[in-house]
Amino acid sequence: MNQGDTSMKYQSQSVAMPYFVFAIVLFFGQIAFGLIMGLQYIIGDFLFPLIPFNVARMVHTNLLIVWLLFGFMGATYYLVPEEAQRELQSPWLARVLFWVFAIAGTLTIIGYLAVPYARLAELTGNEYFPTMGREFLEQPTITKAGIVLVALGFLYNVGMTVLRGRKTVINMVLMTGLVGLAVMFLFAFYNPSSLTMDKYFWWWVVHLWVEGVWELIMGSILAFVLIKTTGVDREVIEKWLYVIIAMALITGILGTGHHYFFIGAPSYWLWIGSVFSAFEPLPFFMMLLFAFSMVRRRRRNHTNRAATTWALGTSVVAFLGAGVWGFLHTLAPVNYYTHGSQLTAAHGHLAFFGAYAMINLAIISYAVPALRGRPEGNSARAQSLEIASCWLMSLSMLAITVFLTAAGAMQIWLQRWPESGQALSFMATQEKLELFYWLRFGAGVLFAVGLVLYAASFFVGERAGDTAHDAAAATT
Amino acid sequence: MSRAETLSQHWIMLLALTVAAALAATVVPAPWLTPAVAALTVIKGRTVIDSFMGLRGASPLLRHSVSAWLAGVVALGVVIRLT
Amino acid sequence: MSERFTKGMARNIYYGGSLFFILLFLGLTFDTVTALPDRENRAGLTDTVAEGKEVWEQNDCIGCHTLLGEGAYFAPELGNVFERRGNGNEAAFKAYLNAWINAQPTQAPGRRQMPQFNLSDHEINALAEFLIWTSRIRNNDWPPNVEG
Amino acid sequence: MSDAAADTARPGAYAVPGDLAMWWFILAELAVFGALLASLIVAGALAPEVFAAGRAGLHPVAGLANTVMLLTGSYLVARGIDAAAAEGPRRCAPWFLAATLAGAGYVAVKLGEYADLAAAGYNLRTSTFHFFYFFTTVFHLMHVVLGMIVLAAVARRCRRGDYDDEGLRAPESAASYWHMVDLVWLALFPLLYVLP
Repeated sequence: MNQGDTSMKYQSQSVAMPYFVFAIVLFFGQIAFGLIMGLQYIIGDFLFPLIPFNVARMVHTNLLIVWLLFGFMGATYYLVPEEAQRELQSPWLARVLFWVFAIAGTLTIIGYLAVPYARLAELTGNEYFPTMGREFLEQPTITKAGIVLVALGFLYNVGMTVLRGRKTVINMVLMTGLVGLAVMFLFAFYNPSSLTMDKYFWWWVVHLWVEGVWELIMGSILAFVLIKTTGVDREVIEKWLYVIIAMALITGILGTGHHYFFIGAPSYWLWIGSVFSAFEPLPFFMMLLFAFSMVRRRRRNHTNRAATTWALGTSVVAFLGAGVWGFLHTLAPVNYYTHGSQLTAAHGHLAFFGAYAMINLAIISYAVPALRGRPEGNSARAQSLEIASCWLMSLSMLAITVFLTAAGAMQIWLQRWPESGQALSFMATQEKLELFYWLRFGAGVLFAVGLVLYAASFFVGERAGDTAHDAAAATT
Repeated sequence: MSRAETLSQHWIMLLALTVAAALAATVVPAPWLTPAVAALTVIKGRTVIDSFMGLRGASPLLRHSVSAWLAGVVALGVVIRLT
Repeated sequence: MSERFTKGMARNIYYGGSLFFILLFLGLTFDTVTALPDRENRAGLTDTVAEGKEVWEQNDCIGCHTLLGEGAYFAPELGNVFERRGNGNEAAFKAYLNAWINAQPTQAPGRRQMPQFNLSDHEINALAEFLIWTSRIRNNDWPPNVEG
Repeated sequence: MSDAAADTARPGAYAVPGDLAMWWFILAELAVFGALLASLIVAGALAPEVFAAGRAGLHPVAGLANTVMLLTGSYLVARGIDAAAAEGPRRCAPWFLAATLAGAGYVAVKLGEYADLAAAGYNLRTSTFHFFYFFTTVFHLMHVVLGMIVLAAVARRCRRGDYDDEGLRAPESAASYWHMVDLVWLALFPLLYVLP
């Protein structure tokens, strides 16, 4: 795979490769379990009792989080040396941590699937330090501790590289985001017996990740890809980056309040959450303007068109998913009816895919060809396939979102809106939504096809008879 | 008249209008109070925007955006109170 | 236009703005934490309720159900299940919950299935206490109706 | 770079006082304050008795004193920019420092009000009115404090001569921010203190 070719500027950037590969492998797993859940929504006893729904969901969401983290780490290892203009502090540590994280993650997923969850809790000594059984934080306490150790080693490695190298805005913002990610995760260890306290600080992990520090990571990766593919002056890109992340934090921090409406926190959060989260689409809108204006002002036509497509795509889909679909139900009087309905699921899917899956696919699309000795990108044929996969995945995810939105609207109409007594029960409502769930499942299958095409595109054009461009790129 | 003198005059006027608004709450008959205070607020705000902020000669887009903010807030207050 | 828009100013706004909102958020958090004992009836949070929360967590109930609207959307909301199924009668609710959990899975073909968790009567009682306590949290009157 | 001439309309060549980044920020701040004030107005219309009762517990003279302090601060800042335009950035330092003193007066009055209200048992959760009173005024007060820090920092650098070669960009940006804080108070004051 890597023929010792040095198309990347620093040899140690190559540690990113296993992170990217494993991220995509986990992404496949995530989608497989997504499809299983999609079917369980329609055929309730599908795979029961082998894989109960809660297990499938745990695997689906945990794989999402872990593959995104692998992607972020790979992106960091790839871009930090180039930005800092020096080799990574310790490539050896990066390789060791890859295996530690990969094995711990795999064992955890196997644990979810192999034994009942209560048994897993017992086996891992959850009773001594209970942190399990909360949405997205289902990992056994020892896995959580492992994540912290990996994060510390990772931050040390990257932090020393940045400290001893050139401190660009992209580097510093990325570091802030990664440190924030690790610090906020510490709240995963806080699990009081008071449910409201638990939920209040649980959101410090979840919301302050996805609507806080992750936006810094996303912004800096996007800025890096745009500098590389458009050749626009760094000074201009860095100014935009500052303004975007400033808006992200200014709106996102008090925007946490939109999760405090109905969990027992004081009523004033209805006002604070509504007012500040109403502005949360703003940073995503600015990111959209940013990406398109940089590509319009590009000084060169980078031959990796696929990476540019993903960079533009992530800004559009993130704006739709996080911005538009988020705003749709962020105001307290609306959220009173939409809270915890299929509408929430619709928003979650498009936002996560647009903002965080796509930014990872963008950096992978840019970095992996370079790591494989093709700085100008994959062959034209491969890129066409990859761009097609981008459209297929984006449109099918949009379709999933639209069908879930329709399901959510109908659910609210039947189950939430009428008075007690007239309202349909939860399960009776679910039966009425079956058509939408079938449509959602169909869109999910198309999405899986898109993912297969994406992965396949990296293997297209390696055989004889490739285009001249590809042959040239392979020999440089 | 120098710019410093203009600024001083505007300052004195703003202080006078502020006291007037506070007094109005005790003197003006109830139905007229909201429009009266709203009018005073707009005059004060526009003075700050044009004179102190120095937006009189600035880009019209900027000047109108800031003025529109003031007008919007005051109009909302008047409309909601009177209906 | 671009030279009138400097990077230093953008950076200052980022640092200043973030610090500003972090401080404000911490202040509000302090106030909220002060208010919570009253809003969630902390005095009623007995050891049994705390044990019920552990039962809830150790069986990953949140992986199918929602609790106060958060969780998975595969099975009904349980923050108000005490009102829906117990009609405000604690003894009736406990009996109902015990019978329901022991009857799982229903094995009705094609229907969504809840696993058999093999909970003891003691654990089911604790879970019931936890759900009763949860239903009394003052949460701005959500959900809109009894169906959750 | 804009100078004194920016205030006398020059057809075709419009200037913006200060840094454009600062103006984006100011417009964003105004948008947030606008949403807060709109919420305040709507909440007041939904519960007029609660708001009337809450307002009756406020000290009207304190509100008046607040307004006087901020207007005076704004005036001093404007004089500072005027002086700097005529004789260079170093000249704005004393005016800016005087303005931070006016800001300090505002802070002192506000803290006194909070102490009185807290002693009387009011807090963020007493009523919808008190939430809006405390939240919007604390939010605004934090802007005042930030503005004071910015003014003091810029004044210091002006005096050191850091800006001698780059015109009035930094002082004008600081001044614009301060005026924004003043402008918001002008709208907030009648809504909280004056109108029944």
